Amino acid sequence: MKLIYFAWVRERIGKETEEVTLPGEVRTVAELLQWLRARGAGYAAALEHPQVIRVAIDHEHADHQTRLPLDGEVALFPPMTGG
Amino acid sequence: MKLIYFAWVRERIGKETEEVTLPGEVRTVAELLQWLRARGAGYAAALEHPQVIRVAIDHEHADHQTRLPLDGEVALFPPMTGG
Amino acid sequence: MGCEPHIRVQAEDFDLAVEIDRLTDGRRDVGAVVTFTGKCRDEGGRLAALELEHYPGMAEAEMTRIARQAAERWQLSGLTVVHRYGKIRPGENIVLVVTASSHRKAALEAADFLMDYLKSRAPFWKKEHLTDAGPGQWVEAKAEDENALERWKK
Amino acid sequence: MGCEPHIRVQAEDFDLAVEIDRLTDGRRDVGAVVTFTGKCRDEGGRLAALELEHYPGMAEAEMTRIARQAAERWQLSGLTVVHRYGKIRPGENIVLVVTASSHRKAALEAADFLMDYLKSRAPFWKKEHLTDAGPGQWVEAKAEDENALERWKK
Repeated sequence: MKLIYFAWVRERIGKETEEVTLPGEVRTVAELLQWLRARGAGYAAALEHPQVIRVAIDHEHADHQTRLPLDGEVALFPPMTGG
Repeated sequence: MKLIYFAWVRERIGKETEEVTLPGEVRTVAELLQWLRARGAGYAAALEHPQVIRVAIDHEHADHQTRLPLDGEVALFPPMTGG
Repeated sequence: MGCEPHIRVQAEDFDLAVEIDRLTDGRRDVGAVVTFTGKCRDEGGRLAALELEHYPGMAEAEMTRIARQAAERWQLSGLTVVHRYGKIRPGENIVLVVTASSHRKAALEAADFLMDYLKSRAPFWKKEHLTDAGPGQWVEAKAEDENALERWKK
Repeated sequence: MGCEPHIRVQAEDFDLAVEIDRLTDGRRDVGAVVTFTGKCRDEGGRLAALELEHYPGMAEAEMTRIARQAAERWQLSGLTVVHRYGKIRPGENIVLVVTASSHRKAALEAADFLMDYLKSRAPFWKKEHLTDAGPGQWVEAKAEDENALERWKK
Protein backbone atom coordinates (compact mmCIF):
# COMPACT_ATOMS: atom_id res chain seq x y z
CA MET A 1 0.00 0.00 0.00
CA LYS A 2 1.23 3.50 -0.80
CA LEU A 3 1.18 6.05 2.01
CA ILE A 4 1.49 9.76 1.28
CA TYR A 5 1.85 12.57 3.83
CA PHE A 6 1.22 16.33 3.72
CA ALA A 7 2.03 19.51 5.66
CA TRP A 8 3.20 18.94 9.25
CA VAL A 9 2.41 15.23 9.09
CA ARG A 10 4.96 14.99 6.27
CA GLU A 11 7.48 17.18 8.10
CA ARG A 12 7.28 15.20 11.34
CA ILE A 13 7.42 11.78 9.70
CA GLY A 14 10.28 13.07 7.57
CA LYS A 15 9.18 11.62 4.25
CA GLU A 16 6.62 12.42 1.56
CA THR A 17 5.60 8.92 0.65
CA GLU A 18 6.40 5.28 1.32
CA GLU A 19 5.27 1.76 0.41
CA VAL A 20 4.21 -0.43 3.33
CA THR A 21 3.03 -3.98 3.71
CA LEU A 22 0.43 -4.09 6.45
CA PRO A 23 0.01 -7.01 8.84
CA GLY A 24 -3.32 -8.81 8.51
CA GLU A 25 -4.82 -7.34 11.69
CA VAL A 26 -4.54 -3.74 10.38
CA ARG A 27 -7.85 -3.42 8.59
CA THR A 28 -9.20 0.10 9.27
CA VAL A 29 -7.82 3.63 9.04
CA ALA A 30 -7.77 3.83 12.87
CA GLU A 31 -5.73 0.61 13.05
CA LEU A 32 -3.32 1.97 10.42
CA LEU A 33 -2.72 5.13 12.47
CA GLN A 34 -2.07 3.05 15.60
CA TRP A 35 0.30 0.75 13.72
CA LEU A 36 2.22 3.70 12.21
CA ARG A 37 2.69 5.39 15.62
CA ALA A 38 4.83 2.44 16.73
CA ARG A 39 7.22 2.84 13.80
CA GLY A 40 9.42 5.59 15.31
CA ALA A 41 9.63 8.94 17.01
CA GLY A 42 8.69 10.94 13.88
CA TYR A 43 5.52 8.88 13.38
CA ALA A 44 4.68 9.15 17.09
CA ALA A 45 5.05 12.95 16.93
CA ALA A 46 3.01 13.25 13.73
CA LEU A 47 0.21 11.00 14.96
CA GLU A 48 0.25 11.97 18.65
CA HIS A 49 -3.37 13.16 18.42
CA PRO A 50 -4.84 10.73 15.90
CA GLN A 51 -8.30 12.33 16.10
CA VAL A 52 -7.04 15.46 14.29
CA ILE A 53 -5.52 13.49 11.40
CA ARG A 54 -7.52 13.61 8.18
CA VAL A 55 -7.39 10.70 5.75
CA ALA A 56 -8.04 10.19 2.07
CA ILE A 57 -8.18 6.84 0.31
CA ASP A 58 -7.53 6.97 -3.42
CA HIS A 59 -8.16 10.76 -3.51
CA GLU A 60 -11.41 10.65 -1.51
CA HIS A 61 -11.96 11.73 2.08
CA ALA A 62 -12.47 8.79 4.46
CA ASP A 63 -13.16 8.59 8.18
CA HIS A 64 -11.19 6.58 10.71
CA GLN A 65 -13.66 3.69 10.73
CA THR A 66 -13.27 3.10 6.99
CA ARG A 67 -11.84 -0.31 5.99
CA LEU A 68 -8.57 -0.02 4.11
CA PRO A 69 -8.51 -1.20 0.50
CA LEU A 70 -6.28 -4.15 -0.36
CA ASP A 71 -4.13 -1.87 -2.47
CA GLY A 72 -4.16 1.83 -3.35
CA GLU A 73 -3.05 5.20 -1.98
CA VAL A 74 -3.77 6.30 1.57
CA ALA A 75 -3.01 9.93 2.44
CA LEU A 76 -2.60 11.35 5.96
CA PHE A 77 -2.70 15.08 6.59
CA PRO A 78 -3.78 17.82 9.03
CA PRO A 79 -7.11 19.63 8.69
CA MET A 80 -7.09 21.54 5.43
CA THR A 81 -6.55 25.29 5.23
CA GLY A 82 -7.16 26.11 1.58
CA GLY A 83 -9.43 28.72 0.10
CA MET B 1 -43.51 72.81 -5.05
CA LYS B 2 -41.76 70.85 -7.79
CA LEU B 3 -43.29 67.50 -8.73
CA ILE B 4 -41.31 64.96 -10.74
CA TYR B 5 -42.59 61.69 -12.20
CA PHE B 6 -40.89 58.50 -13.37
CA ALA B 7 -41.60 55.37 -15.44
CA TRP B 8 -45.31 54.62 -16.02
CA VAL B 9 -46.38 57.38 -13.62
CA ARG B 10 -44.58 59.83 -15.93
CA GLU B 11 -46.04 58.20 -19.07
CA ARG B 12 -49.63 58.25 -17.78
CA ILE B 13 -49.51 61.79 -16.44
CA GLY B 14 -47.86 62.83 -19.70
CA LYS B 15 -45.18 65.07 -18.23
CA GLU B 16 -41.85 64.68 -16.50
CA THR B 17 -42.11 67.51 -14.06
CA GLU B 18 -44.31 70.43 -13.06
CA GLU B 19 -44.56 73.22 -10.52
CA VAL B 20 -47.71 73.25 -8.40
CA THR B 21 -49.11 75.49 -5.70
CA LEU B 22 -50.93 73.34 -3.19
CA PRO B 23 -54.09 74.44 -1.35
CA GLY B 24 -53.60 74.75 2.40
CA GLU B 25 -55.49 71.55 3.25
CA VAL B 26 -53.04 69.36 1.29
CA ARG B 27 -50.47 68.65 3.97
CA THR B 28 -49.39 65.00 3.60
CA VAL B 29 -48.20 62.81 0.75
CA ALA B 30 -51.53 60.92 0.84
CA GLU B 31 -53.43 64.19 0.51
CA LEU B 32 -51.19 65.22 -2.38
CA LEU B 33 -51.96 61.97 -4.25
CA GLN B 34 -55.68 62.47 -3.70
CA TRP B 35 -55.50 66.09 -4.86
CA LEU B 36 -53.53 65.13 -8.00
CA ARG B 37 -56.05 62.42 -9.00
CA ALA B 38 -58.69 65.09 -9.48
CA ARG B 39 -56.52 67.02 -11.95
CA GLY B 40 -57.40 64.96 -15.03
CA ALA B 41 -57.68 61.57 -16.69
CA GLY B 42 -53.90 61.03 -16.93
CA TYR B 43 -53.44 61.71 -13.24
CA ALA B 44 -56.39 59.47 -12.38
CA ALA B 45 -54.90 56.63 -14.45
CA ALA B 46 -51.42 57.07 -12.96
CA LEU B 47 -52.65 57.25 -9.38
CA GLU B 48 -55.57 54.80 -9.65
CA HIS B 49 -53.99 52.56 -6.99
CA PRO B 50 -52.31 55.10 -4.72
CA GLN B 51 -50.98 52.39 -2.36
CA VAL B 52 -48.50 51.19 -5.04
CA ILE B 53 -47.08 54.68 -5.64
CA ARG B 54 -43.66 55.27 -4.11
CA VAL B 55 -42.65 58.76 -3.04
CA ALA B 56 -39.41 60.60 -2.43
CA ILE B 57 -39.10 64.05 -0.87
CA ASP B 58 -35.91 65.90 -1.75
CA HIS B 59 -34.22 62.66 -2.93
CA GLU B 60 -35.19 60.58 0.12
CA HIS B 61 -37.83 57.86 0.34
CA ALA B 62 -40.93 58.93 2.27
CA ASP B 63 -44.16 57.15 3.19
CA HIS B 64 -47.68 58.38 2.51
CA GLN B 65 -48.15 59.72 6.04
CA THR B 66 -45.17 62.06 5.72
CA ARG B 67 -45.94 65.77 5.95
CA LEU B 68 -45.02 67.67 2.81
CA PRO B 69 -42.27 70.30 3.06
CA LEU B 70 -43.21 73.90 2.39
CA ASP B 71 -41.00 73.85 -0.68
CA GLY B 72 -38.80 71.30 -2.40
CA GLU B 73 -38.98 68.38 -4.84
CA VAL B 74 -41.53 65.60 -4.49
CA ALA B 75 -41.12 62.58 -6.77
CA LEU B 76 -43.79 59.98 -7.57
CA PHE B 77 -42.90 56.66 -9.15
CA PRO B 78 -43.76 52.95 -9.31
CA PRO B 79 -41.90 50.36 -7.19
CA MET B 80 -38.27 50.32 -8.29
CA THR B 81 -36.80 47.61 -10.47
CA GLY B 82 -33.10 48.38 -10.53
CA GLY B 83 -30.20 46.07 -9.84
CA MET C 1 -17.36 54.57 10.42
CA GLY C 2 -16.27 52.23 7.69
CA CYS C 3 -14.68 52.93 4.34
CA GLU C 4 -15.98 55.62 2.00
CA PRO C 5 -17.89 53.90 -0.83
CA HIS C 6 -17.30 54.59 -4.54
CA ILE C 7 -20.68 55.26 -6.16
CA ARG C 8 -21.30 55.89 -9.85
CA VAL C 9 -24.36 56.18 -12.08
CA GLN C 10 -23.43 56.16 -15.75
CA ALA C 11 -24.60 55.27 -19.27
CA GLU C 12 -21.32 53.66 -20.33
CA ASP C 13 -20.18 50.16 -19.44
CA PHE C 14 -17.80 49.51 -16.52
CA ASP C 15 -14.56 47.53 -16.41
CA LEU C 16 -14.65 45.07 -13.56
CA ALA C 17 -10.86 44.58 -13.48
CA VAL C 18 -10.31 48.34 -13.12
CA GLU C 19 -12.86 48.52 -10.29
CA ILE C 20 -11.20 45.64 -8.41
CA ASP C 21 -7.76 47.23 -8.83
CA ARG C 22 -9.10 50.47 -7.38
CA LEU C 23 -9.94 48.64 -4.14
CA THR C 24 -6.89 46.38 -3.91
CA ASP C 25 -3.86 47.99 -5.59
CA GLY C 26 -0.98 48.44 -3.18
CA ARG C 27 -2.95 46.90 -0.30
CA ARG C 28 -1.75 43.92 1.72
CA ASP C 29 -4.68 43.68 4.14
CA VAL C 30 -7.40 42.54 1.73
CA GLY C 31 -8.22 38.83 2.07
CA ALA C 32 -11.42 38.65 0.05
CA VAL C 33 -12.88 40.49 -2.93
CA VAL C 34 -16.42 39.77 -4.09
CA THR C 35 -17.94 41.12 -7.28
CA PHE C 36 -21.57 40.90 -8.34
CA THR C 37 -22.38 41.78 -11.94
CA GLY C 38 -26.02 42.05 -12.96
CA LYS C 39 -26.59 41.56 -16.69
CA CYS C 40 -29.41 41.93 -19.19
CA ARG C 41 -30.98 38.61 -20.24
CA ASP C 42 -32.93 38.08 -23.46
CA GLU C 43 -35.67 36.07 -21.68
CA GLY C 44 -35.54 33.24 -24.16
CA GLY C 45 -35.24 35.57 -27.17
CA ARG C 46 -38.27 37.68 -26.24
CA LEU C 47 -36.25 40.74 -25.24
CA ALA C 48 -34.32 43.05 -27.60
CA ALA C 49 -33.21 45.41 -24.83
CA LEU C 50 -34.00 46.90 -21.45
CA GLU C 51 -34.29 50.63 -21.11
CA LEU C 52 -33.26 51.82 -17.68
CA GLU C 53 -34.73 55.07 -16.43
CA HIS C 54 -33.32 56.61 -13.26
CA TYR C 55 -33.84 59.58 -10.98
CA PRO C 56 -30.66 61.64 -11.33
CA GLY C 57 -29.44 62.96 -8.03
CA MET C 58 -31.56 60.64 -5.94
CA ALA C 59 -30.01 57.55 -7.55
CA GLU C 60 -26.53 58.57 -6.36
CA ALA C 61 -27.86 59.71 -2.98
CA GLU C 62 -29.78 56.51 -2.30
CA MET C 63 -26.94 54.25 -3.52
CA THR C 64 -24.61 56.14 -1.17
CA ARG C 65 -27.01 55.66 1.76
CA ILE C 66 -27.27 51.92 1.04
CA ALA C 67 -23.51 51.58 0.66
CA ARG C 68 -22.83 53.43 3.91
CA GLN C 69 -25.20 51.11 5.72
CA ALA C 70 -23.19 48.15 4.40
CA ALA C 71 -19.91 49.82 5.37
CA GLU C 72 -21.19 50.30 8.91
CA ARG C 73 -22.58 46.82 9.26
CA TRP C 74 -19.58 44.87 7.88
CA GLN C 75 -15.89 45.50 8.20
CA LEU C 76 -15.01 46.41 4.64
CA SER C 77 -11.78 47.87 3.34
CA GLY C 78 -13.45 49.00 0.12
CA LEU C 79 -16.82 49.13 -1.57
CA THR C 80 -17.91 50.14 -5.08
CA VAL C 81 -21.35 50.32 -6.67
CA VAL C 82 -21.83 51.25 -10.34
CA HIS C 83 -25.30 51.32 -11.92
CA ARG C 84 -25.91 51.96 -15.60
CA TYR C 85 -28.88 53.66 -17.22
CA GLY C 86 -30.13 53.94 -20.81
CA LYS C 87 -30.71 51.18 -23.34
CA ILE C 88 -28.93 47.94 -22.45
CA ARG C 89 -28.95 44.88 -24.67
CA PRO C 90 -28.92 41.18 -23.71
CA GLY C 91 -25.46 40.12 -22.59
CA GLU C 92 -24.54 43.65 -21.49
CA ASN C 93 -23.86 44.74 -17.92
CA ILE C 94 -26.39 46.63 -15.78
CA VAL C 95 -24.96 46.85 -12.28
CA LEU C 96 -21.70 46.13 -10.47
CA VAL C 97 -21.02 45.70 -6.77
CA VAL C 98 -17.48 45.15 -5.49
CA THR C 99 -16.74 44.51 -1.83
CA ALA C 100 -13.28 44.05 -0.30
CA SER C 101 -12.58 42.88 3.23
CA SER C 102 -10.02 41.04 5.28
CA HIS C 103 -12.59 38.25 5.76
CA ARG C 104 -14.67 36.34 3.27
CA LYS C 105 -18.00 36.39 5.12
CA ALA C 106 -18.03 40.18 5.37
CA ALA C 107 -17.35 40.57 1.65
CA LEU C 108 -19.99 38.00 0.64
CA GLU C 109 -22.73 39.17 2.99
CA ALA C 110 -22.20 42.83 2.16
CA ALA C 111 -22.50 42.11 -1.59
CA ASP C 112 -25.71 40.14 -0.97
CA PHE C 113 -27.13 42.97 1.19
CA LEU C 114 -26.20 45.64 -1.37
CA MET C 115 -27.89 43.80 -4.23
CA ASP C 116 -31.08 43.25 -2.20
CA TYR C 117 -31.31 46.95 -1.33
CA LEU C 118 -30.32 48.22 -4.78
CA LYS C 119 -33.12 46.11 -6.31
CA SER C 120 -35.88 47.58 -4.14
CA ARG C 121 -34.60 50.98 -3.03
CA ALA C 122 -32.41 52.50 -5.75
CA PRO C 123 -34.59 54.66 -8.06
CA PHE C 124 -34.23 52.79 -11.35
CA TRP C 125 -37.01 51.39 -13.54
CA LYS C 126 -36.68 48.90 -16.38
CA LYS C 127 -38.79 49.02 -19.53
CA GLU C 128 -38.75 46.07 -21.87
CA HIS C 129 -38.11 46.45 -25.60
CA LEU C 130 -39.41 43.37 -27.36
CA THR C 131 -37.78 41.56 -30.27
CA ASP C 132 -40.97 41.55 -32.33
CA ALA C 133 -43.03 44.45 -31.02
CA GLY C 134 -40.86 47.41 -29.98
CA PRO C 135 -41.35 49.14 -26.62
CA GLY C 136 -43.33 46.94 -24.24
CA GLN C 137 -44.17 46.85 -20.56
CA TRP C 138 -42.40 48.24 -17.56
CA VAL C 139 -40.87 45.41 -15.56
CA GLU C 140 -42.96 44.81 -12.44
CA ALA C 141 -41.35 44.77 -9.03
CA LYS C 142 -41.42 41.32 -7.44
CA ALA C 143 -42.80 40.77 -3.97
CA GLU C 144 -39.88 38.40 -3.34
CA ASP C 145 -37.44 41.29 -3.87
CA GLU C 146 -39.23 43.40 -1.26
CA ASN C 147 -39.43 40.40 1.07
CA ALA C 148 -35.69 39.80 0.68
CA LEU C 149 -35.09 42.98 2.69
CA GLU C 150 -36.66 41.38 5.77
CA ARG C 151 -33.62 39.10 6.10
CA TRP C 152 -31.47 42.12 6.96
CA LYS C 153 -33.77 43.69 9.56
CA LYS C 154 -32.27 42.17 12.69
CA MET D 1 -27.55 17.65 -13.93
CA GLY D 2 -26.19 21.19 -14.08
CA CYS D 3 -23.33 22.71 -15.99
CA GLU D 4 -19.89 21.12 -16.18
CA PRO D 5 -17.55 23.08 -13.87
CA HIS D 6 -14.16 24.45 -14.93
CA ILE D 7 -11.59 23.35 -12.32
CA ARG D 8 -7.91 24.29 -12.27
CA VAL D 9 -5.03 23.91 -9.81
CA GLN D 10 -2.03 25.96 -10.84
CA ALA D 11 1.06 27.81 -9.60
CA GLU D 12 0.54 30.87 -11.84
CA ASP D 13 -1.89 33.70 -11.22
CA PHE D 14 -5.32 33.82 -12.85
CA ASP D 15 -7.03 36.58 -14.82
CA LEU D 16 -10.47 37.23 -13.46
CA ALA D 17 -11.70 39.03 -16.59
CA VAL D 18 -10.73 36.05 -18.77
CA GLU D 19 -12.51 33.66 -16.43
CA ILE D 20 -15.69 35.73 -16.47
CA ASP D 21 -15.59 35.97 -20.28
CA ARG D 22 -15.29 32.19 -20.48
CA LEU D 23 -18.66 31.85 -18.71
CA THR D 24 -20.51 34.72 -20.37
CA ASP D 25 -19.17 35.35 -23.90
CA GLY D 26 -21.89 35.00 -26.50
CA ARG D 27 -24.52 34.18 -23.89
CA ARG D 28 -27.77 36.10 -23.46
CA ASP D 29 -29.26 34.05 -20.64
CA VAL D 30 -26.87 35.04 -17.83
CA GLY D 31 -28.38 37.55 -15.40
CA ALA D 32 -25.84 37.40 -12.59
CA VAL D 33 -22.12 36.73 -12.30
CA VAL D 34 -20.46 36.49 -8.91
CA THR D 35 -16.72 36.27 -8.35
CA PHE D 36 -14.95 35.53 -5.11
CA THR D 37 -11.20 36.17 -4.99
CA GLY D 38 -9.25 35.01 -1.94
CA LYS D 39 -5.99 36.90 -1.43
CA CYS D 40 -2.89 36.66 0.76
CA ARG D 41 -2.83 39.22 3.62
CA ASP D 42 0.33 40.35 5.40
CA GLU D 43 -1.33 40.10 8.84
CA GLY D 44 -0.23 43.55 9.90
CA GLY D 45 3.25 43.18 8.40
CA ARG D 46 4.01 39.88 10.16
CA LEU D 47 3.78 37.76 7.02
CA ALA D 48 6.27 37.73 4.11
CA ALA D 49 4.43 34.98 2.22
CA LEU D 50 2.18 31.96 2.43
CA GLU D 51 3.40 28.68 1.00
CA LEU D 52 0.54 26.56 -0.25
CA GLU D 53 1.06 22.82 -0.36
CA HIS D 54 -1.51 20.68 -2.11
CA TYR D 55 -2.29 17.04 -2.89
CA PRO D 56 -1.99 16.77 -6.68
CA GLY D 57 -4.72 14.66 -8.18
CA MET D 58 -6.93 14.77 -5.11
CA ALA D 59 -7.10 18.58 -5.17
CA GLU D 60 -8.64 18.55 -8.66
CA ALA D 61 -10.86 15.57 -7.81
CA GLU D 62 -12.22 17.10 -4.59
CA MET D 63 -12.72 20.54 -6.15
CA THR D 64 -14.66 18.85 -8.95
CA ARG D 65 -16.85 16.98 -6.45
CA ILE D 66 -17.58 20.21 -4.53
CA ALA D 67 -18.33 22.11 -7.75
CA ARG D 68 -20.67 19.38 -9.01
CA GLN D 69 -22.58 19.52 -5.73
CA ALA D 70 -23.05 23.26 -6.25
CA ALA D 71 -24.10 22.74 -9.87
CA GLU D 72 -26.73 20.23 -8.75
CA ARG D 73 -28.03 22.35 -5.91
CA TRP D 74 -28.31 25.68 -7.74
CA GLN D 75 -29.31 26.44 -11.29
CA LEU D 76 -26.03 27.69 -12.68
CA SER D 77 -25.14 28.35 -16.30
CA GLY D 78 -21.41 28.26 -15.52
CA LEU D 79 -19.00 27.65 -12.67
CA THR D 80 -15.22 28.04 -12.38
CA VAL D 81 -12.86 27.30 -9.50
CA VAL D 82 -9.12 28.05 -9.71
CA HIS D 83 -6.82 27.38 -6.75
CA ARG D 84 -3.13 28.31 -6.72
CA TYR D 85 -0.28 26.54 -4.93
CA GLY D 86 3.34 27.47 -4.16
CA LYS D 87 4.67 30.63 -2.54
CA ILE D 88 2.18 33.51 -2.60
CA ARG D 89 2.98 36.99 -1.31
CA PRO D 90 0.70 39.52 0.41
CA GLY D 91 -1.59 41.17 -2.12
CA GLU D 92 -1.43 38.19 -4.48
CA ASN D 93 -4.36 35.97 -5.37
CA ILE D 94 -4.90 32.50 -3.87
CA VAL D 95 -8.28 31.27 -5.04
CA LEU D 96 -11.00 32.27 -7.49
CA VAL D 97 -14.62 31.18 -7.70
CA VAL D 98 -16.88 32.40 -10.51
CA THR D 99 -20.58 31.52 -10.67
CA ALA D 100 -22.99 32.50 -13.43
CA SER D 101 -26.74 32.10 -13.30
CA SER D 102 -29.93 33.60 -14.62
CA HIS D 103 -30.78 34.65 -11.04
CA ARG D 104 -28.76 36.52 -8.46
CA LYS D 105 -29.54 34.37 -5.42
CA ALA D 106 -28.30 31.20 -7.12
CA ALA D 107 -25.01 32.83 -8.12
CA LEU D 108 -24.44 34.36 -4.65
CA GLU D 109 -25.37 31.29 -2.63
CA ALA D 110 -23.36 28.94 -4.82
CA ALA D 111 -20.23 31.12 -4.44
CA ASP D 112 -20.71 31.19 -0.66
CA PHE D 113 -21.18 27.38 -0.56
CA LEU D 114 -18.13 26.76 -2.76
CA MET D 115 -15.86 28.90 -0.57
CA ASP D 116 -17.07 27.19 2.62
CA TYR D 117 -16.36 23.75 1.18
CA LEU D 118 -13.06 24.67 -0.46
CA LYS D 119 -11.79 26.00 2.90
CA SER D 120 -12.45 22.78 4.79
CA ARG D 121 -12.46 20.04 2.17
CA ALA D 122 -10.01 20.88 -0.63
CA PRO D 123 -6.59 19.37 0.20
CA PHE D 124 -4.48 22.52 0.53
CA TRP D 125 -2.34 23.58 3.49
CA LYS D 126 -0.85 26.99 4.19
CA LYS D 127 2.54 27.53 5.83
CA GLU D 128 3.46 31.01 7.01
CA HIS D 129 6.76 32.64 6.04
CA LEU D 130 7.47 35.42 8.49
CA THR D 131 8.96 38.81 7.69
CA ASP D 132 11.60 38.57 10.41
CA ALA D 133 12.06 34.84 10.99
CA GLY D 134 11.74 32.82 7.78
CA PRO D 135 9.52 29.72 7.62
CA GLY D 136 7.09 29.63 10.53
CA GLN D 137 4.00 27.70 11.54
CA TRP D 138 1.39 25.90 9.49
CA VAL D 139 -1.86 27.84 9.55
CA GLU D 140 -4.31 26.09 11.88
CA ALA D 141 -7.76 25.19 10.67
CA LYS D 142 -10.49 27.19 12.39
CA ALA D 143 -13.45 25.52 14.07
CA GLU D 144 -15.66 28.25 12.58
CA ASP D 145 -14.70 27.10 9.06
CA GLU D 146 -15.74 23.53 9.84
CA ASN D 147 -18.91 24.79 11.52
CA ALA D 148 -19.74 26.88 8.45
CA LEU D 149 -20.47 23.64 6.57
CA GLU D 150 -23.42 22.90 8.88
CA ARG D 151 -25.33 25.74 7.25
CA TRP D 152 -25.51 23.76 4.03
CA LYS D 153 -26.65 20.43 5.49
CA LYS D 154 -30.36 20.81 5.06
